[in-house]
Amino acid sequence: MFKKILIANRGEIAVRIERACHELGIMTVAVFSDVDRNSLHVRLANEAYPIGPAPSRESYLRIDKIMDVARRAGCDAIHPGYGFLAENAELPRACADAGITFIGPSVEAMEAMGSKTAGKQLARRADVPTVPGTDTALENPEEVQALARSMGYPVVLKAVAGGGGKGMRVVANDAAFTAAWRDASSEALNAFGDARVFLEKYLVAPRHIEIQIFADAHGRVVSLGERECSVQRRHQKVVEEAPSPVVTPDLRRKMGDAAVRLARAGGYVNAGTVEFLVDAQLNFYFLEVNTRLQVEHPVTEQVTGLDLVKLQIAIAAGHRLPFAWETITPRGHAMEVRLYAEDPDNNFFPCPGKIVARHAPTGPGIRLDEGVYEGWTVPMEYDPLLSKLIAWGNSREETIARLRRALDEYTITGIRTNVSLFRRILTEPEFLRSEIHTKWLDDLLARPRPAPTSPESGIEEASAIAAAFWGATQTRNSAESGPQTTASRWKLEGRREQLDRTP
Amino acid sequence: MFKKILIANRGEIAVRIERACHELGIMTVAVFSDVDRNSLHVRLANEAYPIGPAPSRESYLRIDKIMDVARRAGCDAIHPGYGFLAENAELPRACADAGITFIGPSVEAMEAMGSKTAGKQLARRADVPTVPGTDTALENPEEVQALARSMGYPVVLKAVAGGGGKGMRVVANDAAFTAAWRDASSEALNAFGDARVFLEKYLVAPRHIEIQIFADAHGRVVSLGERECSVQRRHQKVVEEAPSPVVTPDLRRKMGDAAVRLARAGGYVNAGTVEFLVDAQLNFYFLEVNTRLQVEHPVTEQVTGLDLVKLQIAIAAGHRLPFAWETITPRGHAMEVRLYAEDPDNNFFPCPGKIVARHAPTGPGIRLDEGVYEGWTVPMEYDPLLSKLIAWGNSREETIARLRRALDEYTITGIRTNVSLFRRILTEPEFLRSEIHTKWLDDLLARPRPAPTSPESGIEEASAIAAAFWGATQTRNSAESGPQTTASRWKLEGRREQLDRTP
Amino acid sequence: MKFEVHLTGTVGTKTHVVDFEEHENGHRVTLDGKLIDADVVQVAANTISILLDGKSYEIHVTPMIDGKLKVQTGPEEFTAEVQDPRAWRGRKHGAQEAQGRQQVMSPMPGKVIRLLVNVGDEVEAGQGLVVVEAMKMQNEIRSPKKGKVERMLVSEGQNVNAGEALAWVE
Amino acid sequence: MKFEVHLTGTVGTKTHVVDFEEHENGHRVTLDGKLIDADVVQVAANTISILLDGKSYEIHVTPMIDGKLKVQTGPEEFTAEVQDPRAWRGRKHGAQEAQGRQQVMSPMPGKVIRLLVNVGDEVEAGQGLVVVEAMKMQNEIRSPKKGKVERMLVSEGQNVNAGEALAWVE
Repeated sequence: MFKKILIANRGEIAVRIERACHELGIMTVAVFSDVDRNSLHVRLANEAYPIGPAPSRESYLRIDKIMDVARRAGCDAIHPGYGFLAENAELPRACADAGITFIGPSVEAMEAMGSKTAGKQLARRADVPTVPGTDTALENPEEVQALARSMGYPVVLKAVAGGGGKGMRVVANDAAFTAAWRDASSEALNAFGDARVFLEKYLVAPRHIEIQIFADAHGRVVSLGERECSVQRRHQKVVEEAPSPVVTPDLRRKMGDAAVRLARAGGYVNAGTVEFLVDAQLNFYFLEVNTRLQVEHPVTEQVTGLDLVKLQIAIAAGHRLPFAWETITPRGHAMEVRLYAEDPDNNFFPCPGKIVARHAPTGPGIRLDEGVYEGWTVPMEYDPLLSKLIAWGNSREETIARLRRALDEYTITGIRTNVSLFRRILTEPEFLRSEIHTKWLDDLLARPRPAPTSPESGIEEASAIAAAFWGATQTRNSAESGPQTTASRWKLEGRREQLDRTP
Repeated sequence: MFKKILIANRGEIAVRIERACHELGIMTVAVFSDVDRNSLHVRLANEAYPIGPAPSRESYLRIDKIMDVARRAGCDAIHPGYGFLAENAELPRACADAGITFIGPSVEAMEAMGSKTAGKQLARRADVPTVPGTDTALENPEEVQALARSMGYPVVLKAVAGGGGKGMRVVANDAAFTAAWRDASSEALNAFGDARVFLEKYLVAPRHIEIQIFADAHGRVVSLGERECSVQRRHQKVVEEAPSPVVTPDLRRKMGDAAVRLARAGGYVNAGTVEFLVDAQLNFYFLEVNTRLQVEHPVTEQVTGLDLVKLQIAIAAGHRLPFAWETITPRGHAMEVRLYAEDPDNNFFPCPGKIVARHAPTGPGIRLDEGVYEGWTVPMEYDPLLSKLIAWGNSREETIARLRRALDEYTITGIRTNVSLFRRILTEPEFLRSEIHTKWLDDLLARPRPAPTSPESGIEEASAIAAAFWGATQTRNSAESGPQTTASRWKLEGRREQLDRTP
Repeated sequence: MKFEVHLTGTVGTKTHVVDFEEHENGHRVTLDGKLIDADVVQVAANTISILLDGKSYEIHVTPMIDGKLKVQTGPEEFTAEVQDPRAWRGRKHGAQEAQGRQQVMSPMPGKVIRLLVNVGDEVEAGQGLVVVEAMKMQNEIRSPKKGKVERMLVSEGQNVNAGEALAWVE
Repeated sequence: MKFEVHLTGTVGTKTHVVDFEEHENGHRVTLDGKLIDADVVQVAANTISILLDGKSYEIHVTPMIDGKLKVQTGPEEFTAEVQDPRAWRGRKHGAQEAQGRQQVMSPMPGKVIRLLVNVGDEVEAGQGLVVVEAMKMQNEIRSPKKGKVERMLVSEGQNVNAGEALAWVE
């Protein structure tokens, strides 16, 4: 087993990986940019080294700096997490050169399956159903437009190197094609340094359902079941669950087998996710392969009881998948919501800043994967994901009830978060019936909100009192100098004892 | 189902019960003493009412005040939690008079099984093996001493009304009897207002293993398996786990059947725990029944997936236990440690006070049941239990590794805690092999600590730097007025940016 | 101490008068002229716990750039404007512009990098008073009203917390 | 700024000299005369994060009743006595009694209910200086040395935080 692992990432996933390592008795090495010195992944690591300024290109995307740290610190493996360099074949290549194990698939498998077009070709060969479209990137817009016409609108343009909806455009009709092509290409260029896009038939209101696979270096490949990820805002998953309410045992077997066939065809090793679109008739179409750990991996962990990160490490160390894992039966239901530092009332604009106060929910069925703490300042330079709140329950209903309960307990002040978005989603009748698709949330948010109702009696009064009380403490404090949080708290203590005795 | 439940308790268990209620859509009513106004169970409740001064006898033990709140607030049920009034038959009696449902057993069952002596008689009738001794309290010391002689030392004296080791004395030989009798009786009187004690044969080095049972009002009684609670400090459980490493499927069935027989014999309804002593030959002896939810119930929840508090509420509402529950198969392994505000270096003296800073562990396999938050002052008047840290894993080894990892992450400053005790227990070879018994921890703590070794290089240097750094900020701060925490943090931010650039 | 609170929610703006009145055995809270049973505690930064007739509310108060307060409790959210008690004489109701002595607060923790006015200066509503830098962004804190700078409570280079008073405009 | 730190652990007491030295591009940290690569940040109250030659340490510093510090990191725990830099001339090594100007800190958050001495008073080692009340308990904060009260930093009725300086004894 490895002695020391470098985690080439930051935020909650770096913390998640450090935890797995520490539980395995493996030393952890963190890397950090200038604005991440105080971040939790640095505090929890055994070692931590600076790798440059805040912008990712100058730090977290700098393979040279990361390999340099790995050598200096004497690491025998590197875990890339997700995002940043996780799907960049240059990192495993550099690892191979340095004689350091990359915790993930081989360079070849990553290239064979990572890009959307290559993945699609592989899927065809492996007899995995795919969405009609072009396998290869086409340089010439006119040519692509002709194809789109013959295929029939709506179609979708996607970046070859893409992910997370960047460089992706849905084209409703022929007139909109040229603009969409331009936008997709330039966005792809900015996001991935690769302007190439390809064409696909656009499925109306499909579900996004993905299969978690694991393959060891000894030829065994297993499916750990599906995740339902249809609740997306602008192609970004925001709520994920397992199992999917619509997947039947038969469909689960079919999708699992297809995913395993694909992995075998690509000579894939370690953790991977095969994403499918599923239409109303429960036909499934290959979408793409993510050759890495997924943000939403915890929902699979909660229902299978497996620790996917430890599993990744074991496989990278050459261990075999025990046959028992093939017979894993999911238990209960798990659901994850992604809490972001963004303002749902202001078009989900990112709201970094200092976390002034914070109270996190705990208790039965609640898991929190996060990289934040009270007093920490959320940097503006990175993805504003604060925490992943994951609930488990015996039924989907219990799981949702626990999520709601936990969201009610979760308080974070100083920055805005998207908690209210989940309060809403988790009470929407369509969501509760799981009548959802990849556009469902965007449609919901586009709909006019139901007419506002007066808050239940008491809330307004209490709010007025709180505002006045705040004013009172401020007035008192303004007489003094220095920061006041602590001071006012003390004063209030005094005041409280008196208020208690109010008739 | 109930509309509004009063929780006649405080601290982590009150919070735990509120969470279950909120997940069921039931309104919660908290009660609080003067020192608990800021406590988490008050903040999280839908309603909260003061019931008097800090001392329990004037607040949390005042049935009249609690019933008064229940009536005023229109509650249709009361949950007693554990401790305080949980095993006082006067509360269910008062509930019956007020037409409010008591979430727990009937008055009769509580009296028939609650007291150690009555429980023992019942056990004999139900053909459940018991430890040799007197069934009834004996008033006359000489008489008891004679019995002790005939039975042979060591023997143990226990308070009839007792629990948690109060009013309990082990008597090694005849000479020690009189003093032990005096101490046990007076301690029992102070603790429970009932001086009566009884006599039992004292088993050497037994394990404490208990069975969680559930019974509905329709005659069904099920066992949810055992909990291993042998790690105790002065008869107080500090580490609990499920399943027990020594319990075989056959023994599990036998103990479960015995517990169910006992519950049937007592006409028991709702959640209960039958405690057994198990000797080296795996013979088990009935110890006592706890007619309430146990502190350590979460370990059973983690392996069965059931929510025992919700189950209690459902049964109290007259629901049936579905037959499926009889076939519950535990999954993986769960372990709980009880974090107390006490000083392990100073004879575990309670250390209440203000929690200045706090960082709680989260992530895979970790559950925290607690009633504390940063900035809250732990009152000196009550049990100093801060949090129950519970880990789940696929194996006992993974569970212990996760507990260790979580304990390393758990930081709490401003007060002392017993975290270091668990760091030690979780690395003791005997514990890892589960070669433990109810005296194991006391013996361990009595043993001379292994010779101190110098800390690994770096730790001492870092500590010296931290101390000097603290001194530096203090010196700087002392020039200013007002509390300094925030101010110094800001200064350090400034300093940090510079330090980062240190060669 | 009497406060007028203009509370704006999804269903419009309402005005409440809250009075924290000292008396022999502590404080009494009066809301819109009625003495009420309210127990008010700040339990954490920006977090106020209120027991109102037994109902437990947890309310988060966050000052905003314009000196108003964002007041949140669970799903409900209001914007509150709190009128300083000393500005009690002769204000017009429902006026567009803040009335009386206004306290200008920092909406975020940060560092005061520039004072734009001095005590005694006449300022327009919306005129910048102080520049607070946070997360590499400079935020100009503006006057909520036309009036005179009565007090500057911070100096350049000073670090301030969210909600800390910066100046008074009379 | 130079500090002498007497660090007492399970294996006895060692003394280290730590120097935080300003220079053009920031601070340099010298430990026992050697310039070291140390990055020091306070990340939370009582919690200091140190990167020492890349190793990450999280250290909790808690002032104690006697003005000494409890220094904890993971399983390791030390008692530290920090010598004020201004007391640099002519101290004897390993002296039993604290030397030089001593800063007396409050070991817990609480309220100053009584001042027992005035500036200028001569005090004995162990003599009470201030009474701080916390959790209904009155704690007399004593002088770590024989000397003269040079400064009283708090007044009666004032609330203090853990680690807040109360007085200086020269």
